[in-house]
Amino acid sequence: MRAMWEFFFGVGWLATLTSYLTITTAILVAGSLVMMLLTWIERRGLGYMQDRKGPNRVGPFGLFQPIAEAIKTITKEDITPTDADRWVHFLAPVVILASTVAAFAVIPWGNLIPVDINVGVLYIVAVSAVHTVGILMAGWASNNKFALLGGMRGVAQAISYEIPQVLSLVSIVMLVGSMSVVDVIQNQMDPYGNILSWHIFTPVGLLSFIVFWIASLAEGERPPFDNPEAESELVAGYMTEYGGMKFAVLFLANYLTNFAICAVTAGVFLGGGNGPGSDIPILGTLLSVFYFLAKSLGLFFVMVWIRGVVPRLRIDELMHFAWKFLLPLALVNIFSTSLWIAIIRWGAEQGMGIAEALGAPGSIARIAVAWVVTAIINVVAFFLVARLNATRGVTTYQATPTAV
Amino acid sequence: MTATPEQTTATQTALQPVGGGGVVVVERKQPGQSYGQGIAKGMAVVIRHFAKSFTSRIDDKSDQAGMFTVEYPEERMELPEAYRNMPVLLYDDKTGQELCTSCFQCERICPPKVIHITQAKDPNTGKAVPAAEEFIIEYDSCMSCGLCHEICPFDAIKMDHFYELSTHDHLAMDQNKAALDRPISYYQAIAPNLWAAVEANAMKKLQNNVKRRPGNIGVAPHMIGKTQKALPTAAAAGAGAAAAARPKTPVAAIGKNMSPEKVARLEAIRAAKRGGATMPGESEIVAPSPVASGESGLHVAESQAGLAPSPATTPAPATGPVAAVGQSMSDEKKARLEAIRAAKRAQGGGQ
Amino acid sequence: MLKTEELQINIGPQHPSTHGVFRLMATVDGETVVHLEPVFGYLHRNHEQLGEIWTYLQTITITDRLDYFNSMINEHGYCMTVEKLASIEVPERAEYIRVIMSELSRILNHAAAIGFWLQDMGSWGTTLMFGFRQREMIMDIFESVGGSRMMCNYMRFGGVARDLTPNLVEQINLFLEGFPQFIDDFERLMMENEILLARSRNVGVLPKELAAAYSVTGPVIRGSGIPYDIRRAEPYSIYDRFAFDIPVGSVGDVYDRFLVRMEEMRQSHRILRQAMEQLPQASGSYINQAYKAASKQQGLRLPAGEAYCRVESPKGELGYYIVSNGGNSAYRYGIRAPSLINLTALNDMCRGYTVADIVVILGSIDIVMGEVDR
Amino acid sequence: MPLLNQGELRALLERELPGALDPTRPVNRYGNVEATHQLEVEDQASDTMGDTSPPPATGDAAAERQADVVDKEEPSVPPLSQDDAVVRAERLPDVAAFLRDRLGYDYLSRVTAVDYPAYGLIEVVYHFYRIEGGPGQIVRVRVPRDNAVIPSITPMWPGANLEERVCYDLFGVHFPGHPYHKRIYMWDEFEGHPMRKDFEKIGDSYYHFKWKGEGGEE
Repeated sequence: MRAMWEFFFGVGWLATLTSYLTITTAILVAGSLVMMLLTWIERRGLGYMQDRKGPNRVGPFGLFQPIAEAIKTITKEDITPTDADRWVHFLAPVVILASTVAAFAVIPWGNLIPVDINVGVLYIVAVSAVHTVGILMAGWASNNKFALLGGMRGVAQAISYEIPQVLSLVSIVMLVGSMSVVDVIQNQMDPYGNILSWHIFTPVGLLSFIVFWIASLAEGERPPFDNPEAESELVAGYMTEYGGMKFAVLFLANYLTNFAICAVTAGVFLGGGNGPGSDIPILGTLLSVFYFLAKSLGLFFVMVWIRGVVPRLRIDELMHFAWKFLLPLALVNIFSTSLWIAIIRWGAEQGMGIAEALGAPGSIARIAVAWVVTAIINVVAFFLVARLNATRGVTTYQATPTAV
Repeated sequence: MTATPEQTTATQTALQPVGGGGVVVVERKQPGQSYGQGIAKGMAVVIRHFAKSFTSRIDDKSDQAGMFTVEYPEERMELPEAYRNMPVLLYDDKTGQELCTSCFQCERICPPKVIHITQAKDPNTGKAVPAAEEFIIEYDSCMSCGLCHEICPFDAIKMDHFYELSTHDHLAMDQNKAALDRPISYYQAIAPNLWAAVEANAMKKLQNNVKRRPGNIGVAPHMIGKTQKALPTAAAAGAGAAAAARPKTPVAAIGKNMSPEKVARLEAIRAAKRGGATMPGESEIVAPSPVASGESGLHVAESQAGLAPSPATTPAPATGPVAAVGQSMSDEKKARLEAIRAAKRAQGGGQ
Repeated sequence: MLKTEELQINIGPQHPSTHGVFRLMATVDGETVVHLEPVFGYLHRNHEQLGEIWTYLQTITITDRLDYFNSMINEHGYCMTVEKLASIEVPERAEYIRVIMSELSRILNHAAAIGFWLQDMGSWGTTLMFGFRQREMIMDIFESVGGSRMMCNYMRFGGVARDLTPNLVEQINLFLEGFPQFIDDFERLMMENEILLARSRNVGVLPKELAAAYSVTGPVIRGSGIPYDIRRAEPYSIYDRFAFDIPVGSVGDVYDRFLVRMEEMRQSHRILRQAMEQLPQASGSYINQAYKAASKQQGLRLPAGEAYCRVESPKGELGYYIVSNGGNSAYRYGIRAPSLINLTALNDMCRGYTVADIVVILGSIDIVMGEVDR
Repeated sequence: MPLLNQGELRALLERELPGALDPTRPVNRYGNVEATHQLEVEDQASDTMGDTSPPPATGDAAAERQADVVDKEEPSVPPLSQDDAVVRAERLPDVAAFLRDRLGYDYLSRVTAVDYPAYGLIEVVYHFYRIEGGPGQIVRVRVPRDNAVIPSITPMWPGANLEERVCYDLFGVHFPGHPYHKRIYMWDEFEGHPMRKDFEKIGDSYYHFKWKGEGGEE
């Protein structure tokens, strides 16, 4: 990218600047186009799941509906509630959107890689933590009780689900050895390109996929974890006092977060971008982008599917679920990943003499043994934690009956 | 989930039903054994519906999955015969004679009191004639309960199947006789069996009523010119000519039991109509052809177009200056309204 | 100790899940409810005085607007009270048609109520859409019988306004054929859903002895374990000819009420099956011939005296109390609205639970504001 | 528990709770009823003997009704029922407790107030039923219209809470001892009780709206 611009300007720093600009505009444009596609998938998909058609009036199959919505939200009056904290109210959507878009810097679209930094995964998780600050700002600044409650819930939920999310990524990073997202995808690239090499198909990868997926559902406030913006009880949670342009920004940020989550999941667990024929020079990049988008939108459809089925978790049950179900699973998963690595890669000098008997590092026998060991540990852990949670259950309140 | 029928406490014995069946304790799902299968089952159901809604449509009442949407303006649900939305008056296609003999039954039974009838007078003898001079229904507060349809002894007022009534002008909703008339063939098209049941009785009563109606009294306004059969009575020609021109000042009918407020209210509506009467195009409203209910344009839509001043055209003269007078307003309210109405008329006239 | 202060939240009158214009002033400590105070009157239109101004026939049209989900059952109750006072005899076929329409209305109400309740709980309308599909099918039947989908104005004193045509009977049978599959589908979708169990188990518990004292009725009292159903306690019309069970809960929480409503839909289907088989074929006897003409109905004058009749509406015990002075309209026309009385226990059920639970508990009581505010 | 009819109930109450029953003098069609509280209410004041004209329902609606219902002679006043147990106001809680604990009527279905301006009193009707089923019992309390005070049974029967508030709001019957004695439907500053027969009806204000709505300035 930089070489191309250098040819035009011949001046070093100007070329770098322009190349950065082109990449960011490309990401922003592609991001919002995909966001529009996501809203369309959500409304049409949910419609068909409920035996009804989704929007089909604006454009063929309702494809221009998101555009109509964008125009509507942008032209709506943009009010700031009286004696609300004006600047914080204005800045909240900016903070939320900024943190979401920043995460796209590292996500490769198939073979097109915006930038490849060697702490890619850590960067994604760090940037998405800023998202929580934005929610609290929005909740607090709207001077509305429902918004305050929504904001508080949003923060509590985001913090308590970041930890299992990060820990599940730790086991993948251990597996791959490097934190760069590109290396993670590379690790799943098998010489003869079969899909069995994806992370999701190893027991370790599967459990971390489950934990990561559920935790990021909560991170992106998707049902069953859409407490911060709970329609039925908090009217619209922290978004209650936002209208017009600011609501459009919040809405865009919400869907971009969901897309980022699907993209990261596709990349880390489903080998984003690589599939049969993705390594041919020119056509390959196109194919890889197609694979990447197919996987991400497929995962988004699963999000919509879950939205069509499950009711919302109460905020305290949500906390129990995070700390008492996901976190232990993530820790157990890290333990079983270490076993997996020890069995497959280590030899005598690392003190794993007995593994030598099974053959050279990375041999089929070793992989099989590793498979069996980690599968047993993970399955036992899953049922044990589920049983423990069920018996002690959620604390129930017993109301004291008095006349009203 | 089969509920296990079992008798619980002794109280059930007193509840022993004649027809059989007892008390069933619903079976609660035991907590703890499920690891997400419940959600998985739910997702299976939803994805089955997702797939089926592409392939099949729900047509009859027994299938349970498939596309259910009826795209309204293009596809329409066909309405059952008994469907009732707004009352309309019937008149005979051939002779144009309206079935209504202004017996005031429907006015009396109407719960929200929206029907106003004035009995027609024979212009030369001044005697009451079994026909309606003015028949006004305020469509905006009629709740389509159908009681008028049931009580009318002459089957003159029937419930229509027309529901596209939206308008932004209350006044346009005061439907006078010209707008309410429908040919019998139209009602026969939308409700064949209902009409067949009452046709014989209705037509017999119409015949002997027509005999007592001189001239064009009972004829639907827009059918006055077009009646094929010449009226038998000799006076028809003379009276016909007089009545042909639109009745200039409607004769103040003395209703059998008109309470003062009702007279005032009628006066107000008539004033409103007179204000609107000068509208071009209002009187030549062609009766809708007896075609499926969807297409039959309600006069309010057409006359409404004439009345409502669309911004683009030149400022049409003010629509009816005043609406119905308060049904049971105390006197000083009426006096004040009278003063304001006069002011409005002056302002309206000046334009 | 950290000084915390309670928050006063206004849920309603304009709120997505108060099922109408109903306001709850909730005092909340953090997310836990300390005290709830319901505020009524936003939809009050003095329905009872209308009944005293209009004649008995005209009042039928406004009884549809009480609990606008079950216009058929409202009319059934009102007509029975007037018939009891005027001692009008109702022919067999009319009784069967009335029971069929009431039970269809019960299925309609429960399908919609469960849909709304799950919508309050956060499931994005899937169950609501499935429930509404059943409601649409039943409303088509009401439309072809009564003339309008919700405000049917179908029942008259001594019977019903219009007879069941053969293709209508066939329409009802078709609906009954497809209904069990809907219920199984509905249960598979929601019954074992872990999140629904977590959200509704041991939430909004109304203990058995308190339920009787609060004189709540319908699925709320049956959910608490008391088998009180007027179709069985004081059988009216011809309900004593049908074999059906009364579903009863054991704990009295929100989950039990959900299960009771699901089971009641099955029982209504059972009653409908039996009623359709035993439907007498006498053609003209859809109404007592003496009162067939509308003018007879309009001119009906009840002897001086009073009557109180109770009907089992899906929301609870719907009672009509008419005092007549021998004239053409009631001297006093009073209604016992089940939704209003069921709300007395709301504060007691919600105390100690979180804001999210208030909405779920209110949904499980299933109120309709037309009936509460009258 | 044996099912009782009204006569047996009255006899039982007479025996068990002396002084609970309201000593109702034989009331002719338009006669008066001795005030329940032995207040010095002159008989003449509430005596409408001989005055057979209907309660003067003021406002245009009455005239409206006259005009509309053709064959309706003026509305007479329904006679007060004799055979039910008519209880004195202050003994109501005891009778209610008696009914629930001793006779097993543990379910209060309905509390209704009925206004009889012709007799100068408001009658509050309580319907009691049994949870196991079967016919119920009716208990009546008659209080003078100007100060209608009945001790509240909400402490014993929480279910009567909202019903009593409706009676207070629409009929003006006060229930001392009620935990939340406020209007239920009307806003608190509303004067008057709408369901009383002598409440001035302002007719159908819809037409004003309709007229005002068309830009006519009031």
